[in-house]
Amino acid sequence: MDFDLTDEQRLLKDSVERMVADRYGFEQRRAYLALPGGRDPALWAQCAELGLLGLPLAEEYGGFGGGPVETMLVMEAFGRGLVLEPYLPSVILGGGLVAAAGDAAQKRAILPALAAGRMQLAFAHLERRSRYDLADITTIARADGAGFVLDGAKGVVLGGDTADTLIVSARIGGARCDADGIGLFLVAADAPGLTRRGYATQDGLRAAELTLAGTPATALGAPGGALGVMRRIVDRAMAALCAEAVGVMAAMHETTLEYLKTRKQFGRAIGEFQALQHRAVDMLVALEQARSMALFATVMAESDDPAERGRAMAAAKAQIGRSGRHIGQEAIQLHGGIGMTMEYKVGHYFKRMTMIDQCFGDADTHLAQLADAGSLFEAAEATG
Amino acid sequence: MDFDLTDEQRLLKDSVERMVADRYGFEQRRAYLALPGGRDPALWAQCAELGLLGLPLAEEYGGFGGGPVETMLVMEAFGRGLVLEPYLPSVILGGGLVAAAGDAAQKRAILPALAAGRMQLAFAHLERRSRYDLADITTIARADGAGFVLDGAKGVVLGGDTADTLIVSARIGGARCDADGIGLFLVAADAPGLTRRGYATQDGLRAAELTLAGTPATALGAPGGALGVMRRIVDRAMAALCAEAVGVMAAMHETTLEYLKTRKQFGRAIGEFQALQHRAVDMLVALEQARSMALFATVMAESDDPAERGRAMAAAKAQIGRSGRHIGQEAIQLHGGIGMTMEYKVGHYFKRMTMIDQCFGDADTHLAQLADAGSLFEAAEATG
Amino acid sequence: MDLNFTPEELAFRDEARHFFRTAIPEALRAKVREGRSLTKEEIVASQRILNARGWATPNWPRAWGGQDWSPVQVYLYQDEMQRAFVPPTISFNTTMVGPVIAEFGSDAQKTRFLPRAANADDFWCQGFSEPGSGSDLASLRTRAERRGDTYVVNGQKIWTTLAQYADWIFCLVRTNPTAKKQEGISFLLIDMKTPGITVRPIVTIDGGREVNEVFFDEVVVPAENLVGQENKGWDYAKFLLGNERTGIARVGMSKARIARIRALAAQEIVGDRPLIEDRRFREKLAAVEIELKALEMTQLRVVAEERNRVRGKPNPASSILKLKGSWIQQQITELLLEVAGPYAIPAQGNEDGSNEPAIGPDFAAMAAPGYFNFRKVSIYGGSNEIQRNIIAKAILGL
Amino acid sequence: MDLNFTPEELAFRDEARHFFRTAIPEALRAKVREGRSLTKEEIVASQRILNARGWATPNWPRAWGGQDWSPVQVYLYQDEMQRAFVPPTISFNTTMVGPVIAEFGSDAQKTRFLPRAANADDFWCQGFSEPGSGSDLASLRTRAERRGDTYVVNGQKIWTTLAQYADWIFCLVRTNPTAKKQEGISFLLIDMKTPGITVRPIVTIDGGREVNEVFFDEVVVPAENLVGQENKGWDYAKFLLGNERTGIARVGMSKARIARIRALAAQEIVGDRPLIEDRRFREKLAAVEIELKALEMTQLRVVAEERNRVRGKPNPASSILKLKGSWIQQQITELLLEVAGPYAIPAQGNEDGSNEPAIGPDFAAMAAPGYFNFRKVSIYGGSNEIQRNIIAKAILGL
Repeated sequence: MDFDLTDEQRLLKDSVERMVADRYGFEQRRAYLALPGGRDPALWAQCAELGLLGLPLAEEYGGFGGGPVETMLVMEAFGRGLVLEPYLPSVILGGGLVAAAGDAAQKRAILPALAAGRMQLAFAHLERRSRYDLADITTIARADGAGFVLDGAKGVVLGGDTADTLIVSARIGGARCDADGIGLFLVAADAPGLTRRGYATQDGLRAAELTLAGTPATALGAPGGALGVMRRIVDRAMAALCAEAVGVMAAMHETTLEYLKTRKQFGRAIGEFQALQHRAVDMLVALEQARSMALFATVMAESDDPAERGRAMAAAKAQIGRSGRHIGQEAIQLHGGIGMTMEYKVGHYFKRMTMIDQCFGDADTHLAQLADAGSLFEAAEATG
Repeated sequence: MDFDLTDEQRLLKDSVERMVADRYGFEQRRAYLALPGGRDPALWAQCAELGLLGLPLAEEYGGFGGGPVETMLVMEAFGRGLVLEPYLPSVILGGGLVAAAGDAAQKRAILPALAAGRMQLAFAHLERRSRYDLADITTIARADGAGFVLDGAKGVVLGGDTADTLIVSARIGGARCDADGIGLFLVAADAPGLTRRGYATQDGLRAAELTLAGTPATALGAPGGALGVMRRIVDRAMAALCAEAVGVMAAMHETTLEYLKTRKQFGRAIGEFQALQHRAVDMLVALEQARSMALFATVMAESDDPAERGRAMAAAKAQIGRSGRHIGQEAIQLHGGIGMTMEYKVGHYFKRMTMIDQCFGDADTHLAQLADAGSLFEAAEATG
Repeated sequence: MDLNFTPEELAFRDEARHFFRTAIPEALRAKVREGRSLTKEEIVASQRILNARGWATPNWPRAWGGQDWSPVQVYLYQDEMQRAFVPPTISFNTTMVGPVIAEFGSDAQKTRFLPRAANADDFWCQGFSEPGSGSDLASLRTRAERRGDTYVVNGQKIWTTLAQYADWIFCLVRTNPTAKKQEGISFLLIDMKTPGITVRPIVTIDGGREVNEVFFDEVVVPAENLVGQENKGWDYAKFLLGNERTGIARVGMSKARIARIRALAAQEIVGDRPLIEDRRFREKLAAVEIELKALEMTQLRVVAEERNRVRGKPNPASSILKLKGSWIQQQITELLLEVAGPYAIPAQGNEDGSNEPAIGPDFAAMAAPGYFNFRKVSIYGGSNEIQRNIIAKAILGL
Repeated sequence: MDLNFTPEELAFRDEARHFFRTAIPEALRAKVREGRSLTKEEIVASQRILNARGWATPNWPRAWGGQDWSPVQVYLYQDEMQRAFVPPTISFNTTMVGPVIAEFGSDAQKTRFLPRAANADDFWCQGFSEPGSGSDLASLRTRAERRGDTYVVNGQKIWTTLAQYADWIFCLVRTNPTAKKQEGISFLLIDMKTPGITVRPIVTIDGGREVNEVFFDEVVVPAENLVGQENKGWDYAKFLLGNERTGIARVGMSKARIARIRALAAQEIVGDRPLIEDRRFREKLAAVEIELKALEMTQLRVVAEERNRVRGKPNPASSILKLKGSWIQQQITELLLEVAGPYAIPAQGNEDGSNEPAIGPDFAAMAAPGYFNFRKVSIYGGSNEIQRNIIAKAILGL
């Protein structure tokens, strides 16, 4: 067991943190949000230059073969900076799905472009009623010559407003929540019959609603049994989100400490009041527990045992959700009025944290899943 | 709406509080606990003299016709004193069942004796597997001439070690958890085939395990449909327990405040530390919420609508359980080591509070019941 | 002791219930129900309907349009008003400056201001907090200097709710900078149109514009606008804060919001069943309902004690109502967030007149903004930390 | 970064797992599992089995029987020992007085005391707290006056765990009453058989006798029993308290207790189904497991940092382990209480040799006493309030 970073990992961490420090000051970020599309395309190019967009991809596709630890380092730094780039939807989800499900030609066509920043992906899985169930799909794919046509609607497609290619989950068979009969399909952003309505999300990121009406599509790999790969890549995305959340929480905690040390009331810094000190301590404990579970999620993200991996991700996401809500609410409360304003940074972190909880299942949803899935601990009795 | 006590109620409150103050000092109580049977029979006689044993009974049976408010006043004072007398099992449960289910002759035979302190009752409903379900009964009643014989076992019969007559729930038909087929039976303490094993409970009260092997018994009223009356009287007992719990919690809170004001560390009273002040405030809030719900239980205890009454009792018991656990744990914590000792009063309150939660369903059990039973609030939309 | 309402009280409740649900337009109540912001015109229109019946200011002295209701009636009025999602009256008018002027103002002030405040002809706002004076309100520094028949005001206020709508502001200002901090403060009424006043909006994290900064630069105020005595303003502020505190728990509104969540959760399908059939969700709802029922009883206990209370003297029990009431209100916003699920994520306008169809279910648009916005209820009006300090001192004697 | 154990570490874990489950008699482990008190003989017997293998004092210097294990090995040793319900070694011997003597004691003290402490030939107890000195430990007043070659000790200690079993007590005593409070304290070893020592039991709310008062009346102690320098005792106490803090979270024990609750809940029938099938109960169990898994990872992070840590210097992260670890331990006792249900109510003896059959299910007898007893874990060894003060100061800089 070894918690130390390798030299390469340390370099990566430093360069991402430097980019975030240089380019993601509060006022800079505010300026990006005011741009059309809510972000500065130059930063995406910079991510490509730093090698971040190909980080988790295999070297043969222009990637760096990075694993969950590398992703964790990037995402935690992004969390601290409240980075607006669609890294999670395009690189982690989109790139992950193509690498895992695509055939050789698809990988060659898409992944190098993704790594170079020439192409952006998004994963359209959610529907009006599906909430957090990846198998709850009513969008239909019908074979049409060599390809498919899709009919249906997808919602809250993260990064979906500017993606060049959308990866859409759809049914080639089975009933609404069946595990079987699901395929993944590539849809070009300018495909006929595709309408998309892009919008900002509560935390300043972007998403889109899609409608598909006889929209031509290509199957990503062989359609039918895609649920397993969807789960695997979404689990990986959840681990990444947990790492991002740790960055967000750490920033909220630091900001709160700074405020406690500088804000004066009744003739002294409010951080001298013991009741507030103890609450800052409880925030720290929640943060450390969250950091530990983000590490756990990182360790388990590539497990080949879907049940074990599922338990770990449910546990991590639940912990992140609880710690995040606790830390976020306390951060606002301890700041008082100023924390409620858009002019001050803590509220932006609070909003991002809240949206992370709404992504891929909130804390209680995952708690319920874990409760049904058995114990997190293997039985020691097995040996000896 | 009027929260004021009547003159009679105020008199009752004063006299019970006086008795508790005079006779239930910490050292006095400790002395009672050391007696055989764990209490002083003289106090039971004093309860009879004060009219407490007949308080909720009709005047024609030597009672005073008191209602839930009167019971609340007595029980809250008993809670403050950690009174050891089997008032709940004998008067509230036992007397309540006889008055509600018995025929005229049974009432005449039992209730005046109960009011006068000449007879003690207990209600044997619980079995090894029944937990908090009053209908979960396997004890069998078979008709035998004019009477019945009972076979089975009953557990944790509160006050069951010294009761003269036991009221036993048993099946004349139906399967284990069926609502129908349940009867109540009077069993004399010296009946053949009855074995009882008396013991102290964790909070210093008394209970007993019973085994019934061909034990002769008399039906209390017509057997078969007793579940409704059992629920009604147990609901009444829960309201009484809630009131007792408020007395226990109030005493814990006061004791804690007293300790915070007198205990010195780091050169000052620990009550000057803001973190502890705020926790004492949160205890108060929990206490006031519990007091409010005990009042609500009192108001609803005699409702003729079993569903409405059931929701109210579930809500009250859940609140009492949660507030009680919070206040109890904080009382111990804020006392530190001394709170963990039998030499100091707060731990005794803590133990009683814990046992109240284990009686007739703990907080989460009642929360789950309420969740299944619908809203606590009537719809305002009904009118206008 | 009889904890049931009397037949008279029940009749009053039904009358109020009927009035609120028929006299106040459904469109207005729908906006409150959905948690959307009201325009100034809507707020004023609603208050005028109430005032036409004498129900905008029931807590005022009879001579100035009050109702002499029993505490129970006041409670029922508030409860039914909230449960019907009636837009609240402008609290600065009806529960703050109005009662202060009625108690401490001159006859001229009463005649000039009270009827207009009741009818929302003047829209008032409150100038108490300052950037350096939040919880420690008495450390405020906005200065009012006496020059002849006028005061000249310089300084800055912050968190001024709805200043953008306001015609008048009542301010705490420092008139004696050398006295101890509570003793040099006066209570001044200032016309918002006076030259030298600048209002700067503060956008809150829900995207709303509720609060503002208000700057005073050589603002000349006639001395006749001083309420009561110079340097006694702190007493009037305490009177104001101690007034009308039972409504602070907002029990009626929370009941209505829970009922709405039940209805929404019955429509929201998870897998093959409505969310309301999910036991975990129902238990969370039940847990909040229990606390709310307890708070309602606590509030009734406080109401019952109102009879014996000195008017204007703060009742520390109101701090308990504020603590628990704010917690419950915030919990309810979290439940709504859960009902919205991933459809809480899109940012949708809170404004009227958008032609875009809603993304996801209609209610979802306000789920996250409501959650964000309601973090304020444990901050504004005396933070929960200040409430705990008050209780520790005033009730527990610590 | 590689968060998996190495093959060598896994092999060590399996070796430990096997040893603890075969070498320590099942009857002893069953008593720990059930939460019953051990006799002195049982504690001593268990420690001697460990010591025979050199596993009673792995944390000691190699020269005095330590193991030079890596922090990961120490962690695995503790985890497996706790998961197997092995009776803990006498912590006063192995993690308190032993390391202090090894670090600061004279050679004569080392030779005399260390081997006997390792083998439980001497049973030690700790004389730190006093009635007036709980959280404010440094305000202690027990006085040791130098008279020739001896100290004469007068005063009183409290909360002295297992003093009734002890052969020796290590005490903080005041040797300079005029110095600042931390600076006049010495660390003294006292034979419990010395005349003038009286032990008075304190019965705790679980009915157990774990703690005592110890009175010192003109107790004469040879000066050679002073550890280190006079008036430097506070430094040694800090060393002692900063030592061996990763085990404080008791993660292994909590894992084992949760596994036991799962097994019991599978047997306990509610209505027609085992309690473990109740979703609400399972969610509570899952919630505790998540916190425990997170704490395990937190502990491993602290363990990984141990390599770079100065020996004996308190690591404030251990306060986090203590806070969360105690909370989890207490939650688990509440879950057991829930499994026991109404059969938690009877008071049944915690002693051996009762001939009475259990009332209700076997495990239920210790459910309430366990809940009562474990309230101590957030009080003893530095209350959670003190831990929060430490973190606020040492980590947060507040």
